Order: sequence, then structure tokens, then C-alpha cells
Amino acid sequence: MSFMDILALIIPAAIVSAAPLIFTALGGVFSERSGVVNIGLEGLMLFGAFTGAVTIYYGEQFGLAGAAPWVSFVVAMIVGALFASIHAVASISLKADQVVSGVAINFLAAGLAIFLTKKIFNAGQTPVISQRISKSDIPFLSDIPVIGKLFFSNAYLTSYLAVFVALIVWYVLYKTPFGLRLRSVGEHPMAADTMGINVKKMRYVGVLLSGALAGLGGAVYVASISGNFTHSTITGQGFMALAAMIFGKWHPLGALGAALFFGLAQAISISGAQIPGLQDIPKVFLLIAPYVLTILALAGLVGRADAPKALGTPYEKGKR
Amino acid sequence: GCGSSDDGKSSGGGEKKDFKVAMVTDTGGVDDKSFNQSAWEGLTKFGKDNSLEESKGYKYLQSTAQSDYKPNLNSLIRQKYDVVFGIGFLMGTDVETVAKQQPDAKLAIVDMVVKGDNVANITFSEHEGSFLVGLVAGMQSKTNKVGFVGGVNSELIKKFENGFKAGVLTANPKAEVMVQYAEDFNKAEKGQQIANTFYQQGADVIYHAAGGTGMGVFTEAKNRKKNGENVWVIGVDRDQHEEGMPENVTLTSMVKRVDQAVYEVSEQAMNGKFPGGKIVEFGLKEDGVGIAPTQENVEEKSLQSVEDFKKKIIAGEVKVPKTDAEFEEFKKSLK
Amino acid sequence: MEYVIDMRNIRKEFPGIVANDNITLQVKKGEIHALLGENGAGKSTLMNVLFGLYEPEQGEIFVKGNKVVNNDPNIANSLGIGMVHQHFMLVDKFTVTENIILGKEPTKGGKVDLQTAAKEVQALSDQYGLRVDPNAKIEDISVGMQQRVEILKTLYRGADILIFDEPTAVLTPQEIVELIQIMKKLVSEGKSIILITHKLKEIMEVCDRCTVIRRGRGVGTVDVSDSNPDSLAAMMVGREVNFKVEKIDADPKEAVLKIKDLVVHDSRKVPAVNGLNLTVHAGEIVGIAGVDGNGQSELLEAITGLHKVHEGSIHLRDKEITNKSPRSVTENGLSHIPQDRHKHGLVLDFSVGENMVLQTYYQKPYSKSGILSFKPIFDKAKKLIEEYDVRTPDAYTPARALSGGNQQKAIIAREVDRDPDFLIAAQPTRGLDVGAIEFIHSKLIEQRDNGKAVLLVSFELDEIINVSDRIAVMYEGKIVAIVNPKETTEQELGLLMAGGKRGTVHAE
Amino acid sequence: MQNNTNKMKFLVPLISVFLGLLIGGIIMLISGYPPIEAYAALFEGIFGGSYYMGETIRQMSPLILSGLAVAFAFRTGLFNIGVEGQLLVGWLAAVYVGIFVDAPAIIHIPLAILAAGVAGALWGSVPGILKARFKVHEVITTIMMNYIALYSTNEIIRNFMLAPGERTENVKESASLASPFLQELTDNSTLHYGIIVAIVAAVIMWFLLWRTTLGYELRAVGFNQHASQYAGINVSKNIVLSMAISGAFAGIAGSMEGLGTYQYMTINAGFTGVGFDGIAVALLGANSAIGVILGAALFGGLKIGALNMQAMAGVPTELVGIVIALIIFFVACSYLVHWLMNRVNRGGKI
Ligand SMILES: Nc1ncnc2c1ncn2[C@@H]1O[C@H](COP(=O)(O)OP(=O)(O)OP(=O)(O)O)[C@@H](O)[C@H]1O
Ligand SMILES: Nc1ncnc2c1ncn2[C@@H]1O[C@H](COP(=O)(O)OP(=O)(O)OP(=O)(O)O)[C@@H](O)[C@H]1O
Ligand SMILES: [Mg+2]
Ligand SMILES: [Mg+2]
Repeated sequence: MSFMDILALIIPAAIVSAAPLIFTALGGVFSERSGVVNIGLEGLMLFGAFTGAVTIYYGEQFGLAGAAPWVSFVVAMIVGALFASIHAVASISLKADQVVSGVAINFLAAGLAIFLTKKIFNAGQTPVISQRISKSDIPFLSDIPVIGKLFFSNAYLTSYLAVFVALIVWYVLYKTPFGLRLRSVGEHPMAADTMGINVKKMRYVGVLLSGALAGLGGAVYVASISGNFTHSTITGQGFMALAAMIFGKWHPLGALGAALFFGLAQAISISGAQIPGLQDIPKVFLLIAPYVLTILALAGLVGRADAPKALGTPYEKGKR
Repeated sequence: GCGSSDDGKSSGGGEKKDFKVAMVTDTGGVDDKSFNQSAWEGLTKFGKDNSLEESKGYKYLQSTAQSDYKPNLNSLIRQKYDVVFGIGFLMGTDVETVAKQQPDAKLAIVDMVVKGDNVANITFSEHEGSFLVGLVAGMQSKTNKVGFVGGVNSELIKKFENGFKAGVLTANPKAEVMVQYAEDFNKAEKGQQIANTFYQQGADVIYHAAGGTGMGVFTEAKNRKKNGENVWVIGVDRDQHEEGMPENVTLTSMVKRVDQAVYEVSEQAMNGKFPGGKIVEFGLKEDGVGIAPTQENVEEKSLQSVEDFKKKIIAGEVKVPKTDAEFEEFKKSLK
Repeated sequence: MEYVIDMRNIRKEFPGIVANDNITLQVKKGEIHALLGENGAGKSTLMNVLFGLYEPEQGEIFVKGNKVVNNDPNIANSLGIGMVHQHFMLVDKFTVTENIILGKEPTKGGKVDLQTAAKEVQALSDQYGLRVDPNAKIEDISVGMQQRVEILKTLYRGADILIFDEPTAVLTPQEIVELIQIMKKLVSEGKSIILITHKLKEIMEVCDRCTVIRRGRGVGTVDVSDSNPDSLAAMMVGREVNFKVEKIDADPKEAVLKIKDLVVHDSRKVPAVNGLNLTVHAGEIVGIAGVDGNGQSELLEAITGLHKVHEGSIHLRDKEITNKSPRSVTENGLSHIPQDRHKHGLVLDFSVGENMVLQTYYQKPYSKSGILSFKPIFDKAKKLIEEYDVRTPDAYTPARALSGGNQQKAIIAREVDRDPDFLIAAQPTRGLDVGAIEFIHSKLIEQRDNGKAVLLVSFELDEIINVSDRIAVMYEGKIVAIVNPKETTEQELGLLMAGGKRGTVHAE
Repeated sequence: MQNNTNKMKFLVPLISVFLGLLIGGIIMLISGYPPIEAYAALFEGIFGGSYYMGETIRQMSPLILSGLAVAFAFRTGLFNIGVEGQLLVGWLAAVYVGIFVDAPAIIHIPLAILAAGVAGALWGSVPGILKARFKVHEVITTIMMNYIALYSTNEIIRNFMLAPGERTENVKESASLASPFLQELTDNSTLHYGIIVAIVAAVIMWFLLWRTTLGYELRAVGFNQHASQYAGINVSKNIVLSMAISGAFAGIAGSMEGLGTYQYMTINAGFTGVGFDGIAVALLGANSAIGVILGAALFGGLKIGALNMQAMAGVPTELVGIVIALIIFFVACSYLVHWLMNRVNRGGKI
């Protein structure tokens, strides 16, 4: 295999597997930037995957055909936001410990999704969907020499959507009044309050958006990768998204980069088994490579990341 | 021969109504589209055929963790089920322990051999079935490159791999077989990436023995088929034709008739012929493994070859390799 | 007479305490009205009620003659009330402009229009002489500039009634002079100001009237021109307060701390301390005077082992402590009252008792072979609480629940009680009321009289002049002059601190 | 008032459990399962006889230890999501010593447990060192270390310790925590002596944290690193130590599986989940030693009971997952009630 072939193998694969992580990590950015820890990303993503699979399946039945996955994305976002509202009520209004509430979200999502699957399909998993997002070359762009083959060929539309959403999130957070306010609430809620910003409302918005995006991440996973929902469809991707968010220093583009980095490391580790030169490395080293690389990158390059200052602390008016 | 040591005391043929059978699934769950589901189908058929009532006369318990196996086995024995099946080799040790502690109980274990006079060991010759689908792959590959995606590298999955490789090479000595294990039965994205790598390198048929990870193999194949590439997947355990639709990427599947095995052992037990302490092997001869009934994508000459070799294997003329060592031997014999 | 602010019979309770008990405060238009009281008297609480952060249990508030129900800072903002809080309400990671426009952002096509915003900020800043760098991040600017940002925030919202809660506690003398100019300018433009401060001198200088509260109750309102610092202090504390620090002449003995050619780099790897020499003797208090940011913090951190020394040496008695760990420096006989008591002085979630052994918990009798002995710990704590008059329900109360003044007393009790050869006191009285200040000064002098060496760092020139036996002026990382407090003035010190030469002062 | 606080401490979890079960019951009603029958089966499956009690207690042991691991790190200001990985390496180490060392039980068992603890501690100290040295967020590194542990332990078993059935040999009799006596006592349950280890570990955690100078340092660093540093406490050392101790508890949790429940280690196709359950247990138990034991009892009981609920009433075990989640929620939200009650009470007194 030539070097170009290897790149053409690895880069599209990285982009494909990164998309669900990107969406979910962006959700995490919203929530945590507003000051609410969201360890429940895993659960939200899981419930999004469930919702996605169910919606696509019934969408097919109702003749939505190719539109079914796209409809399911919208539904998964709504359901994800609703599910996240539990976390919001607990941790914002009832001032529950945010980590505890997030852990509860994870348990609840896993239990409820399988319970409902059993109720709906009388089976522990949803049927395999036939309408999926499928890979394609992006017209025109894929014809650009070199770059076209690497970045715009053999890839999912959802992957580009993910990159696009990351840019939007960046714009929203750093260029609009809403973003300024959301971030201020996560840094110094009391200051925001004295400036007339409704701290609770902003945090609710942050958490609901995190639910919507994590739900989208889960649905995209189903529509583009797994094809159905089972008890093991989402096992750890939400935590990887959490890691990507921290790795990316709570910045949307950072999270995007980190998720792509994970995807790349994973693609290298998997395709490495077929790449001359890497082939002879004991398999286990390739298997653990993505995780070791991440740790090395963090220790060597990225270093300290400062969380939003008020992250994890419920806001009470007048408390010092 | 199925003579059993406890012929006398257990339920004879006459007391059909009181006979109860049950099974414990592994963590995959009863509808894993794989051997748990197949086992349950066998048990259900047995129940229906003998007019048993579901969850009284026949039932299953699902395990959500490895540590649930033993409590679940015990629970069924305590409810006086006549035969309790443990599905999957992961349950082997637990079945063995429970059998020792409850000498009066009758247990059966699938995919594993354990000690104990009151345990029936059900195994399959997956390598033989894999050999047949290997023949199909070898003959129908246009590129002379095929792939095998394993779940977790283990003795059991090695049987699939080696049987498959032997079949491919038998049909097509020029063919190259790429092999990779995902080390995970549940990571669709890994399956997809491995398949991507294989297809990208020119493979056009991939056989998976990887559970949920295999779903990713289907995903990748469908994507490529949609874009006009002529690629195939070979399914495993059950007829996975449906998984390949609507793009129709399932070439064929290697089926493993756990249902049949469960049915037969239940029946034997009901008739007082419980094969306790025995190994009951389900191979090609017993119709315990084979290629799937859906054969629309399999060419006539492939089918012919499958039939030929099936006979030869049953007759013992061809010995299909199980392990890496046996495969090396087999390869030499081809030259 | 119409008042712009008329708060009548305000009562505000916190669990277990009545912070404001029937307080009345009336502010006239265009005046600077002082609010005076001991630490914990309820000043901040009253202002937070006015600003809508707290809801009072009882009482009425009239703003510009209209009765208002004010339970939200938004309402306060719309009534033209702005507040500069005691603890700054600034987002560290935001720029000056972003902080000022937060919540009232100019936009262009849905996007925050930072250009316009920065221009507006610049205009305001020019109008009132509030120098700020609109594009600097808060975390990178001085405390004085942060305060100006706070003031700009209120002006940007069009406030004409401004509340300043202890604005001068964190400022250097120069900055205080500037702030006073600014306040005068603001009232000359028709705005009204409520000023909270513990510094009676400031009240005398700028305020028109003064309302005094004591333990949550109003004591009364006086015209400043009819009063003097002594009478105000007496009103506030309920007894006579001694402002002049009483002390006999120092009797310095052998050198305890010897610093030679010290170079310390700051976080940006630039020398913050640059070839500094200093000796402190047993039985004397050396005061370090200097404008904030001239290397004081780095100097103290280098001595205490918290910051790496680049060049030079530090000796404590005969031991070299250069680049030794904080623990080993402490064990060599150093005590340190840190500048930031919340961040560095206390573990706020520990009980007062546990905080009392923060450096000694591993020594006998507080622990034996790695096992803590609680009886000696809490016995000690109770003794210290008694001796230093730390007002706390008991030794088991978390330090967080104490007022700032009492937290400071607890730290001083702990540090002094270790009986160090050498005591560092950094801003020991910042934000404290006159009673507490008096107490702390007397403790420092007591140490000196017991033959200890004391190094006092303070931005309060009063304090430096009154308490020190020698004053070392620090400028750009060096000691540029050593002066005798009896022979100097605040003016002279101020000039030296700004980098002026001694001779020039005398020449004038 | 003191009484009242104690009462609240008791009441809050009790009410939470009640509410969790209540809503679980409503869900069953809506979805057509018989709640009364299901709950009868659930409780029967927890308390109904020595067998069930034995299983419940057996299930508790690793949960207590993984809960302690999470709680200990929490107490010192660190979030250890890496219990799962530390548990796996501990499991492997215990089994390794159990198989390859020859010694009388009195030495062999403690040695194997020690090995598990040391392995877990080493694994846990990696994120600790990275945090202390490079300020890398421990949440990311512990997640990554989980995967590394999973694949590495599998590989080691596959290459050096493989026995039929994708697992290792059984540990020697002399290293086994299993007890025929306990099994007989509990009607052939899997109960083993691990519970004693777990309870001793809980006592150790309490003692370490609240009665030793080390614990004092760890808590101080957890609350305020700056002040600790000013007071001469070595912050980096304490971060590493805290993660190591936390990892040691997790590693010993692995030995519960390796020496007690299973006597061997399998090639794991995925995570055991015990490490993640530990987070819930720690949080249910408010990160205190006694709370963790009670949390593990609740969690373990419900999980074991769920099996019987499935067996007897046909209700999917996931329902219990939902109930557990609800209980965690109510406990979380009732901190507010708790806090309010405290304030009110204090107010009343002063
Ligand atoms: N958030 C709060 N929670 C509980 N009690 C409080 C709170 N804020 C203030 N208090 C109580 O109210 C009293 C008055 O506090 P306040 O902050 O108003 O004092 P202050 O006069 O501003 O003191 P200082 O001069 O130190 O700033 C305190 O003694 C305290 O007991
Ligand atoms: N979280 C809290 N819980 C209970 N009481 C509190 C809390 N925060 C503050 N207080 C009370 O508020 C009072 C004043 O606190 P504050 O920090 O304003 O003191 P201060 O004297 O103004 O200190 P500083 O000099 O730091 O400004 C204290 O007496 C304390 O009892
Ligand atoms: Mg105040
Ligand atoms: Mg104060």
C-alpha cells in the first residue's frame, strides 16, 4: 500500500467514527460552559440511539423512506432535550449534586431504553433498519486532487454536518450575546446575576442543548454505523465524548479536534493491522494505541485545561 | 447412544405434562439474533410441540452480567426444571459448579465441555460449517481476496476462522484471506472500520463471526454496494439474509443450529435418555451446522461444490482444521 | 426633603442571625454618603437588599420618592442603582469590554458588536477619567483597574446612584487618590454615592454624611463636617478606639533573615525580584512599602519556599533556606500570615480546630505515629479561640462560617502561637474594622517585643509607618531605600515607591 | 436537634427508596406487569432464605470496594472513573498469585489480595502522576486507562494463562476465598469470605481518612490545594497517593471476583460494570464508609432481587435499573431538603 492509500484508508474512517462523538462532545460543551457538569452524556447518547432506531424503524413503516433518518435526528434531539431536562431540574432547580444526577441519568437511560425496547418490540433489540445514512463522495469537492480523496470521499454527510455544527456552536458561544451570557453563567453566576442575566434560565438552556446534541450523536451512530439499537450499542462512547470535551478544553473546536483525534487514533489502530510495517507490532499494542496516544498527547502537548470556574456549583442567590 | 446413568429416577416418557425445561442466556440476551435466540427458538418449539405452557413449562432467564449466571442457573433448578441449559461457553464453569452442588439436577452446556455426570455437553463443528461458506467465498470472489472478522480471539472463534480459511483455499488456492479480530463483540464502528480496510484493499467477501461488531461489517458493505461496488458479507450463527437488506449484501450465512441441539437434548431428556456426562457434537452429519436456507446469491457451481464437500466431510474424507496448527497441516496437504 | 434612596426599617435575617435589624438609611441626591460599621455589622447585607440580591423580611424602600419592590438586580439596574461589590463581580476570562457590556450587549446582525462596545467603553472611560484597557482580560489587569471596570459597568447601565462596598480595601494609595477624584467627579455630575469603608480618613475626606450601624442596628446618621474620626469610631464600636499604635522603641538584636542578591522569576519568566538584599533582625519590625506588583508576592513566596529562587540566597538564622520546601522552611522557624486568607490561609471546609494545626498536625501532641489525637488538637484550638478572641460558635464550626475578620484572627492565632523566630505578615488587616486592626497591630508588636523578627508587607502607608521600626521601599524587584518611619512622611514614601530618589524629596 | 439531623440522615434515603419503588411500580402498572407480585418476588429474591441472603452479600463485596475506591478519591477532590480498569488489573494480579504461588492459605490469601491492591494502586497512580506532574484531567486519563486495562489483561491471559473456556486456570485452594462452610450455610450460594475483606476495607478507609495525619493531608488537599501548599503539605504527592489508595481499593474489588466469586479470570469481552456501579454506590452512600456499605447493600440487593423478579414475575431486570436510577435521583435532590432542615434547625437553636 502506498502512503496515499493508507491515508485514504485512515482519514475517511476517522471522520466517520468521530461524528457521533463530535455531536455529543459539543452537547457537553454547552452544558459545562453554563456551569453544569454533565457526566450523563453517555445516557443521553444512549437514549438518542434508542430514539433514533425506533423512529427510523417506524418512519420506514410509514413510508418516510430516505427521509426517515433525518426525521429521526430531529426526534432524537427533542427526546434528548426532554431527557436532559430531568438532569436540569435536579441539578439546577433542586440543587442536586450534578455528578450524582448525571450518574442517575446514565442508569435511567440504560434501564428505560431497554425496558421500552422490550415493551415495543418484544425483543431486547430493535429490528435492523434499512434506511440509513450512507457514504458518498461529496460532489466537486471530492475531485480536488489529494485533499478531495482524503477529506471528501467515501464519507457520511453527517460527518460534515458534525463539523459544521461545531463551527456553529463556536460562533454561538463566542460571537453572540447568548454565548457571552452562557459562558458568564458558567464562570461567575453571581456576576451574571447582578448584570440582570437569568442564571437558571441560561443553565437550563445549556443542559437542554446538551441533551439535544447528545441525542443527535446517538441517533447518528445508529443511522450511520450500528443499524439498530441493542443493550450494547452505546457502551462508553458517551464517556469518550466527555473525554473529548475536556481534552478540547471545553471549546467547541477543541472538542471537534479531540473527537477527530480519537477517530484517527482508532482508525490507525484498526487499519494498522493491515498496514505494512505496523503489521508486525503485537496486536494488543495497536488495540491500546488510541488510548495511550491520547494520554501522551495530553501529557505532552495539551497539558492543563481550566474548567469553567463555577462548574459543578449550584447557584444560589446571595450565597457567597 | 444416549444411555444415561439416571435413567430410572427422572421423568419417564409417560409424564410428559410435568416435564419442564429452561435456559439461561448469556449477557447477549434472548434475542441477540445469534445463538441465545436460536436456543430459545428451539426451546419454544419443543414447548409448543409438547403443549407446554410458556414460563411454566418452558422459560428462559436473562443474564445482565457474568455474575448472574450462577444465581440464574440455581434459580431454575430451585423451581424444579428438569433440564436447565446454559447457553454459551462463558457459563461453563458455573454450570460445572452448580452441577456438582446439585447432583440431582440435570444441566446442559452449549459450546463447552465440562466435568459432571449430570451435564450434557453440546458442541458444534463450527469449522465444518465455516468450511462450506469458505468454499462459497473462494469461488465467488472476483478479486481473490476475502476477509474474516472475528469478535474476540478465542478457541471458539478460531474454529470459524480456520474452517473458513480452509474452505477458501480449497476452492481457490490463489485466494488471500485477511484476518482481523476486533477484540470486542459489541463495537459496530470497529467492525465497520475493519471491513472498510478489507474492502479498500480489494477484498470482496467478508465472513464475520463477531456478533454486534458484525453489524458494522454489514453497514460498510451496504454503503459500498450502494455506491456500486460488488461486495458481500457472509453472516454467522443464523440466516442473516435480512441484515443485508435492502442492498442485499448477504452472500450466505453459516448457521449453527443451537435450536436443533436444544430441542434434541430436551427430547432425549424427556424420554429418559438425558446424555449426562456425554459430549453431544452437532456437526454437518447431524445438521447441526451448515449454510443458510436463503441461497439466492449463491451460484449454482458453488452450491454444487458445497454439496460435494459436505458429503466428503461427513464421510471423513476431508478433515476440516479447527486450530491454527491443524490449519497449517491442512495447507500443506493442499499443495 | 426628598431622598434619592430611602430605606426604612429594613430587617434581614439569616439563619441564626439578624443581619439588619430595623435599619433606616436615607441618601440625598448628589451626596457621598458613608456607611460605617464593624466587620459583620450588616453593611454589605443592607446594600445587597438595596440592590435586589436579598429580599428583606421587613421594611420599605423608596427610590427617588417612589416605593419599590426590588427583588432582582434587573429592577435595581432599571432604577438607576449600580453597585460595586466588595468581592468583585467580574468574569476573569472575559475582556474588560465583555464584562462591561454583559447582559446589555450591542449587536450587529445577531453578533455581539465588540467594536462599537469598545468605543462606548472608551468614551465612558474618557468622560470620567477611568483608565482601562478595553481589550485586556480581567485576569491580566491590576486590582485597581478591575475596580474601574466595576464602576464602568454601573455607568454603562446609566446608574446615577452608585454603591461602593469597601472599594479602597484592595487599592494602593495612589489608586485610592484616583478613586477619590473619580467619586468627586461623579457627584459633580449629579450622581449620588453610598460608600462603605473602614478607613475613617477617607470618610472625613470625601463624604458628606455618615450612617453608622453596629451589630445590625442603626446607631445614627451624622454630618461628617460635625464629627471627627474618634467620634465616628466610638459610635461604631461603642467604646473609645486607640488609633495611635502604642509601642516602645525597638531593640534589634542579631540578624534573623538574611537575603543576598535574590533573583526570582515570575510566571512569565521575567525577573520579578531582581537582585534584592534585605536583613531583618530579632526584635524589629521591618515594613515593606511598595506599589502592588513590584515583586512583593514573589519575594514572600521565595522566602517561604513556594516559589523557586533563581539566584542568590536566603538564610534564616544560620540555616540556608534557599529553595527549601515550605515544610522545611516552616520547621526552621518561619510563620506566614498570607495575603489571601481564603485561598492560602485556611481550608474553609475544615473546622476551626483543624485549621489551627494546619502546619503542625503531624507533630506531637497532635498526632502520634501517624494517628491524629483530637483532644490535644481541639484543646489547643479552644485555647487559641479564647486567647485571640476568635468569634465562632465553637472549635468544630467550619472556618467558612466565620466573618473575614475572625478568619484573620484565627490565622494570626495559629501563626503567632507557633512561636516563630521570624514572622511574615502580608496585608494582615486588609478589610478589617478599626477594632480588629488595633488588635492585630498589638499582636505584631508583642511578637517584636518578645525578640522575634517581623516582616510586614502592606499597601497601607499608615500601617507601615505606625507599626514598622524600619521601612524598606521596594521598587521593580529591589529594595531602593531604607527609611526610618519617624523621619519620613507618606509623601516621601509615595515618591520612593514610584521610583523617585531620596535626594529629590529632601531637596524640595 | 442532633436527633433531628440523624433522623433526616436516615429518612432521606428511606424516603428515596420508597419513592423509587413507587414510581417503578407505576411504570410496571402502565406497562402491564403485576407490581405487587413483582415486588414480592424482588424481596423474596433479596431476603427470602439463606440462599438469597448469601447471594446478596456476595454481590455486595466487590460493590463495597469499588464504592470505597470512588468515595475515597472524591473525598480528596478527585473523580476516579477508572475503577473498572483498576479492578481488572487487580483481578488479574490476584489470580496470577493465586495460580502461580505456593503457600499456606494464611499467607497465600493475603498475598493474593495484596497483589491485587498493589496492581490497582499502580494502575490508579498513573492518572495521579499525570495530574500532579502535567495537570492532565484525571477524568480523561482514568477513562483511557480503563480500555488499556481491558485489552492488556485479556492479552496477558491469552498469552500466558489460558485455560479451556477463554479463561485462566482456577486459583489454588490455598488462595481461594470460597468457603464450603458458607456455601452450605447459605444453601449453595456463592457466598465467600470476601465480605469480611470488604468491611475491613471500609473500616480502613474511615480510619485512614479521619484518624490519620495522612488522611488529614489528603482531605486538606482535596478541599484547598493552595492552602495545603502554603501549609507545607506536598500536594503532588498527595494527589498521587490518593489515586493509588483509591486504585488499591478497586484492585482489591477485583480480587473479590478472582479469589471469591469466580476463582479465575475470564477474557472479558467488555467491562464488568462493577467499577461504574461503584460510582453510584459511593454517591448513594454520600462518600462515607458506612454509607458505602449501605449503598452497596441496597444496590447489590436490588440487583440480585431483580433476577428473582424476572424468574418469578417475568418483569425484565431493566426495571430494577430504572428503580435504582430513581433512587439515586431522589437521594441527590434531597440534599436540598437535608440542607434546608439543617439550616432551619440551626436557626431554631441559636
Ligand atoms: N449569605 C449569608 N448567609 C448567612 N449569613 C450571612 C450571609 N451574609 C451575611 N450574613 C450575616 O450577616 C451579618 C452581616 O454581614 P455583612 O456581610 O452585611 O457584614 P458587613 O457589615 O458587610 O461586614 P464587613 O465590614 O466585613 O464587610 C454577618 O455577621 C453574617 O452573620
Ligand atoms: N456560607 C456561609 N455560611 C454561613 N455564614 C456565612 C457564609 N458566608 C458568609 N457567612 C457569614 O457572613 C459574614 C460576613 O462574611 P464576609 O465574608 O462578608 O465577612 P467580612 O468580614 O466581610 O470578610 P472580608 O473581610 O473577607 O470581606 C460572616 O460573619 C459569616 O458568618
Ligand atoms: Mg461587607
Ligand atoms: Mg468585609
